[in-house]
Amino acid sequence: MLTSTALVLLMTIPGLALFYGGMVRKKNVLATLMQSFAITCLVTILWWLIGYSWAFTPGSPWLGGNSRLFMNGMVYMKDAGKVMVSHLALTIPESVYAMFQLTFAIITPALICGAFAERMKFSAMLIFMGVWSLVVYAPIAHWVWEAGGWLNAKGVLDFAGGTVVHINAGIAALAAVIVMGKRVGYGKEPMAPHNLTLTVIGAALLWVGWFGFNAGSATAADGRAGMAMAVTQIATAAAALAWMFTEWLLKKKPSVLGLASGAVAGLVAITPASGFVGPNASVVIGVAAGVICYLAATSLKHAFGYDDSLDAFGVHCVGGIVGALLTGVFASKDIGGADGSVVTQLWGVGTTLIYGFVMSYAILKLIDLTIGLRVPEEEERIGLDLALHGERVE
Amino acid sequence: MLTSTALVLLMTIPGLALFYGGMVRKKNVLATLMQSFAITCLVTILWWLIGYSWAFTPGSPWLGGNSRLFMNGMVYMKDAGKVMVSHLALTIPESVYAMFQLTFAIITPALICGAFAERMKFSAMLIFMGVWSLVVYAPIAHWVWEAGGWLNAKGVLDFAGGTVVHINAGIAALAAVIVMGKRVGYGKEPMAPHNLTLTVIGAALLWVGWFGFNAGSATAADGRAGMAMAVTQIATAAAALAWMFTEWLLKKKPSVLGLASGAVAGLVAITPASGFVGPNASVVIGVAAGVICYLAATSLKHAFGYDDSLDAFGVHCVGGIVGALLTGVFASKDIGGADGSVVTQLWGVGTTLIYGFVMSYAILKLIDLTIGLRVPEEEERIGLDLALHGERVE
Amino acid sequence: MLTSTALVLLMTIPGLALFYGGMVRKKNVLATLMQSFAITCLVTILWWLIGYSWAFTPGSPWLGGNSRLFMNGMVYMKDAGKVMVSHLALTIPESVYAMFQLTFAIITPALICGAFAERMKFSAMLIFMGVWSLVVYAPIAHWVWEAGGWLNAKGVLDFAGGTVVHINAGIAALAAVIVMGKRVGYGKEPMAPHNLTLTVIGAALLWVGWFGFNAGSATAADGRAGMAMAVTQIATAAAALAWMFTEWLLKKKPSVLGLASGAVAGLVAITPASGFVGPNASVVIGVAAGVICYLAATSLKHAFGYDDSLDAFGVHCVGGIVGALLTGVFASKDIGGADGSVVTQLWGVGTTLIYGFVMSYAILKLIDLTIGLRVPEEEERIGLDLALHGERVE
Amino acid sequence: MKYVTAFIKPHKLDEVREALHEAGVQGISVTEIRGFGRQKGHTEIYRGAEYKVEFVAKIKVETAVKAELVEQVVEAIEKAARTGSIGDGKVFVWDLEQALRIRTGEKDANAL
Amino acid sequence: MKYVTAFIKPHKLDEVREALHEAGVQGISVTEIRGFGRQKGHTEIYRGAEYKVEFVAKIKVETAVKAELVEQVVEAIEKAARTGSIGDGKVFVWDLEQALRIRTGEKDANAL
Amino acid sequence: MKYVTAFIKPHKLDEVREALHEAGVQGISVTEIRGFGRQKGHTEIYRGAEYKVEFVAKIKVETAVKAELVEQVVEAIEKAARTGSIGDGKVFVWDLEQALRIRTGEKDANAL
Ligand SMILES: Nc1ncnc2c1ncn2[C@@H]1O[C@H](COP(=O)(O)OP(=O)(O)O)[C@@H](O)[C@H]1O
Ligand SMILES: Nc1ncnc2c1ncn2[C@@H]1O[C@H](COP(=O)(O)OP(=O)(O)O)[C@@H](O)[C@H]1O
Ligand SMILES: Nc1ncnc2c1ncn2[C@@H]1O[C@H](COP(=O)(O)OP(=O)(O)O)[C@@H](O)[C@H]1O
Repeated sequence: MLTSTALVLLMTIPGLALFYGGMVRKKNVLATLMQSFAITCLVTILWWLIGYSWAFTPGSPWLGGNSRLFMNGMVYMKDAGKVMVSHLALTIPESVYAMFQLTFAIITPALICGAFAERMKFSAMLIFMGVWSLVVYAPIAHWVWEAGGWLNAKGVLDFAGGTVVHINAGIAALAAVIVMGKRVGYGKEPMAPHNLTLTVIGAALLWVGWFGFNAGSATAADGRAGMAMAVTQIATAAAALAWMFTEWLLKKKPSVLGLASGAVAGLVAITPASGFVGPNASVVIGVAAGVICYLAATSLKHAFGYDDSLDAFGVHCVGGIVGALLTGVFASKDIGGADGSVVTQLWGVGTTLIYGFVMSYAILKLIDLTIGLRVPEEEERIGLDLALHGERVE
Repeated sequence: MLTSTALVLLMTIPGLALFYGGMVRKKNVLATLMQSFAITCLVTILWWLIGYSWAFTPGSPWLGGNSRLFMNGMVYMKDAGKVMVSHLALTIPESVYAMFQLTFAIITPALICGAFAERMKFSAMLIFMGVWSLVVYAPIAHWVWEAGGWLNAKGVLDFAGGTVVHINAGIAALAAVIVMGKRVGYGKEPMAPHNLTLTVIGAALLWVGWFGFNAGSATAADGRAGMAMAVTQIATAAAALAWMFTEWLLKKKPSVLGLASGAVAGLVAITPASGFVGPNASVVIGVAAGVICYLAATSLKHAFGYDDSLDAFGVHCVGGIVGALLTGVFASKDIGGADGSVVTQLWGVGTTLIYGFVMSYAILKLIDLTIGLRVPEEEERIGLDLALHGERVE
Repeated sequence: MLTSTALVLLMTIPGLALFYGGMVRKKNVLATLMQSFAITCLVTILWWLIGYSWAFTPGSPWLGGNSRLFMNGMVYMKDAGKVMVSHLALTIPESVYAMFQLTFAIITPALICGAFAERMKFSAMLIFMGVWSLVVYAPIAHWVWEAGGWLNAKGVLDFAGGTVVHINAGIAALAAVIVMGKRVGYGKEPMAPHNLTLTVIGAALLWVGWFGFNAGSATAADGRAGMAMAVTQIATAAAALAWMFTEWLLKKKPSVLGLASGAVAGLVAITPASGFVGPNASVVIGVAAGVICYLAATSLKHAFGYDDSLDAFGVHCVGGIVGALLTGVFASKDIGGADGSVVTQLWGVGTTLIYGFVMSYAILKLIDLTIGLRVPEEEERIGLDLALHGERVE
Repeated sequence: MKYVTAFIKPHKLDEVREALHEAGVQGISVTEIRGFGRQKGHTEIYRGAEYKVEFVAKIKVETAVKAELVEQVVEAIEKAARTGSIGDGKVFVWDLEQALRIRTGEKDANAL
Repeated sequence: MKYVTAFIKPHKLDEVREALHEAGVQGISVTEIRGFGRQKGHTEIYRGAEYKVEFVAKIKVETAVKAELVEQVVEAIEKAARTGSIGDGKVFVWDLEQALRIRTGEKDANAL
Repeated sequence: MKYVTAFIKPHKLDEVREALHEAGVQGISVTEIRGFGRQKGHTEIYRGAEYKVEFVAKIKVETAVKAELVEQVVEAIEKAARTGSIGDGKVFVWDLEQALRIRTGEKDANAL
């Protein structure tokens, strides 16, 4: 579990930071890296203060309790040989469980950044992420993963975060895109990724780290973790190839951005299913995710004309939904101890979409009306690196 | 083992991808990264379909059986508490064993890419790698590593893949170089590495990941794995310094490319020996690998005038032979349970060289005569990034 | 422990290499990467020869014995089922323990490079690091961490190397800065970091790897390791935010370099404390480290006018002292089995500062008087990449 | 023939290019340069060290045109590149002696 | 003295350099530029968004030469740079008033 | 008006810029170029393959000045850029026909 935690941290910094950082224009690369890094720090502190307690201690079906504020009472006692454990993971120290869950709480808001890249104020971003982490992420994590949460009670299956992490981040991304509007020059000026080398490194680290994500969610190094790893690997490969071949067919060239995006789409879609399905189902999930997310990030986006800069919605929300529903189709009692049901899964998906969208929209609007969400046009032109942080790459 | 698998995946993407990507010219960097990434995906799918079964299930001495096509029967059963294990690794779930072995099956073809970098068609590469993976890699892995394989029966020692991975990839690289010919402008235009920063990152990740490679091959976290790790570290350091000092002596300057290449040479050479030798032997293996691979990648290549773009043959085949033979010299019964014999090792080396070369040559020729292996000269000039993938770095 | 070792290796290459490499000017980036990489190799060989024995075997209170020269007697015996263990870590094979400790012996000298970046001869650096590793690092490690070491006997607490690693490296950095003088053009020409993307990747890998550093130092995956991980995460986040907000306040802009530097300062400061304190104390340590190191790297440096190129002294020595002393304040018997005492900690800090400074200064002076420490001014202008290594980035 | 060179703000390149095209110019060459002038650069801060970056990024546009087109061309650039704020840049005009199209060997006015 | 500037295809630089050397030119200065002309750029696609990259990478070669050399020089460039396909580029010639070698203070023809 | 172009060693840019400023020049444009001349490049070695890098990195400085300033300006550059060693570079001067400040529409001498 220590390892899994390190691997999942690797996903956000440097993994996601690079994946996103390579896709923006050169004048915004540091600002983009900074978002992932700052969120890592901010959410860590909030988790220690409040977040962990609200998400993972028993309370009401809607929210956890306050017993672990300040990570109170989690202290390890050497001489007494006493180690606190969480009721949700009896075989590991609670401090480890809290850290493992923290890495999920970190990456979720970090994913949202892809939507509003290249135009948001850093201060507004910090405030949004802080609030969102407590009033959106913590409750939804509680509903789905805490034994007393109401969606958990309903039987919603989400092994490693398809709903809690990806749909949740993806729908917040859509809200952000709607509230904030397009980048200056969108559709007119070229906004090509400045360095896909970084993006490929990032995607690779996401893949490697995801083993910690999915295998670690078994909270033990057993056969289920092994199977979670195998299906993760296979679904990811299938999705990457599916995206690549779709693009090859439609656009005449297979692109490295497509291959990498497909891999991420596959990782997203297999996440909720990973502890519940076998290899053959994982291929189906992967192919579906690759093709559908390709369409979402290209045709769907163009059809509606929104500017989801790095396709946080198109990949994470759409991929998450594909995964969550197919988990309902393929989950097998043999593997995960529970059969899946698409209807039950729809409950999870639907609630998250509605609660996540409404709350995210509200928080963003509020910030926009007070301190403002966007940098002035002139600063957007200069680039956020210089305008916000006084720094520059080369 | 989960960790080892993640580490070995890290070796190919992003490790090897960056190691190679930094050495090509800027116009080919994305295409080079794409090769490693696409091979990762392709081989994963083939492994699930056929590869694992052909390599690691009992069958004839020449090839495994068909019992694990589609990873059939490997499913984990939660309630029954049943976990399938492989007869080759009794202490871990078979799904984990299959994934660990998959990472080796991925990196082997990816290594070959160094030979034909900057000039091969992407479609031809996919076909070659797919076929090669099934008709060259799977059988050789079966011969050496499966209990009933004929080289295994002969007593050939190959702890973590000196023969199966490195000699095998290296000799295929030579075949590719011969079939495909030199890059346009080779020997006339400068073809200096465009960004050795990437290469150094890649080499470092290869080193870190190799712990998973070598220590993981003990398939348990015991004293043998510990010793495998120690000799890996020492041999790598020795080889890196040996290459660097040789270059310093002969060319007046120690280069970072030399240091990194030496480290990779050391990793290659210690691979077959890692579970069989102690620290002192590892220094000898390291120094030998550093000096000999330096000569192979410089003098030997110039003498014969072939264009092994990134020295896949010079480092992996030559380094692998050095390691395999010295394993014969130094393997000690105390450490690995078996004494080494240079003659037996020669059997392994020789068969792999012959089978590997002939088959690789044949597959490549066939592809060349049908769809063609090389991009047109004009596309080679423009660079593969734009010509094949429609993308560009900066 | 195998994993921890891989993680700590990741810290130096590529972690630290990139963290430093991104901060120098473009003409020196390869030379900077090369320093970390070459030190990794050199120290590995010396550790096998002498270092491990001098540091971690019983001997006098001042230095270890010679029983493990050439890692003699550490060999694993498969059939006998015998595994050597160190008296300092009874549950893991000694080969693993030696490798884990090696990774600390590697990163410590590598940290010093930040001080004299962009101006030192490569040959002089190799000699300095080799000697320093044996006559400064090995003894101090012995004093603090070997059961019979005199500072250990005094009760000095240093969980994962605040004193042995960071203060030690930081004070040697100061000695180097004083002996070598400023870079040509310092204070007149711009010397802005050429690529903070690399620095951010490096800082992130340092963070991820540090889990191996701090959690691994528990030499077991138990509750103490879990708590060490939790406080590492929290202190790092707190320090990063503290540095960022201090800079935001004083310089009007939060910078990504500041955020990353703060994270490193936090990692440094929590290192000695990590197995001894709880979450709340870790926040205090983090905030203190963030603010104080910011002042050290900005005001202190400007006040004295020395040229510590990448703030090896300002971050590692100052951060290490903050951490060591606060360990004295916050260490609790409950968690680490020992109460802290600032006076005892001062013994550790003081001795290291004095011994480290005097010895480092002496070694450097000696080298300067014989072969010279600095490259000629013309080579410094051209850049070390070309002048020393005959290579170039792009 | 005349040779016209303009130093302009980078984000104005597209508009200038179009304006030139409309004015009948068939080919232009563009270079990224650093401009020092009345418009001042910016400050960067790295760990407390402040670097004044004195220059401003500008684009140099150069084109050879027939003598009779030169008025229109200069005017086209002027209009397209003007924002009215400091740093809009300059246009310079020279006399050009010879021109040659490498592909065909055509000379002077025919070569443009 | 004359000043000759040529815009050529990047992979022709080596040949042009040698041709100039043979024609007696001692020094040249080379810049990477973006050319817009009859030869069109290419298209890049990122997640379905197509970017028309309008320019073609070209090399600008400039050299000051003695007046009597100018014919040969232009011809040398023409021969070395020609591939016959679109985008081969242009050569332009100006009159040059003064030249100075900074190292020695030599003037005009002696400075080249 | 005159147009002055200088090719200099990169680390001399700051000094040249200051000297020009003192000589009354208000604006300059600077490009990074590759110079081929008497000063030779360097050799790089990658795995035994030696690459002769023929060029030396240089800086091109260009500025339009009033005719009466030209002597001073050339002299200022000469002094500031001279190190006395090979590769110090050249200064070239042309006659300039027109100048225009885009922001204001000012012409010729007023535009500089
Ligand atoms: N005399 C000159 N010679 C060459 N280029 C110049 C000259 N003056 C200005 N420039 C270029 O024009 C740009 C804009 O000039 P500046 O003085 O900042 O503003 P403005 O054009 O509004 O007067 C400068 O950055 C520089 O690149
Ligand atoms: N009038 C011009 N002024 C300056 N540069 C030009 C001009 N026309 C063409 N060029 C340069 O020459 C290059 C080649 O021109 P192009 O029209 O594409 O083909 P061709 O030279 O075969 O006619 C262009 O990319 C541009 O850099
Ligand atoms: N005839 C020329 N035309 C244009 N640029 C030149 C010419 N001769 C030299 N240069 C530029 O000046 C630089 C220095 O010239 P070089 O011959 O090396 O030394 P020096 O200036 O000391 O004679 C060259 O690198 C090149 O950029």
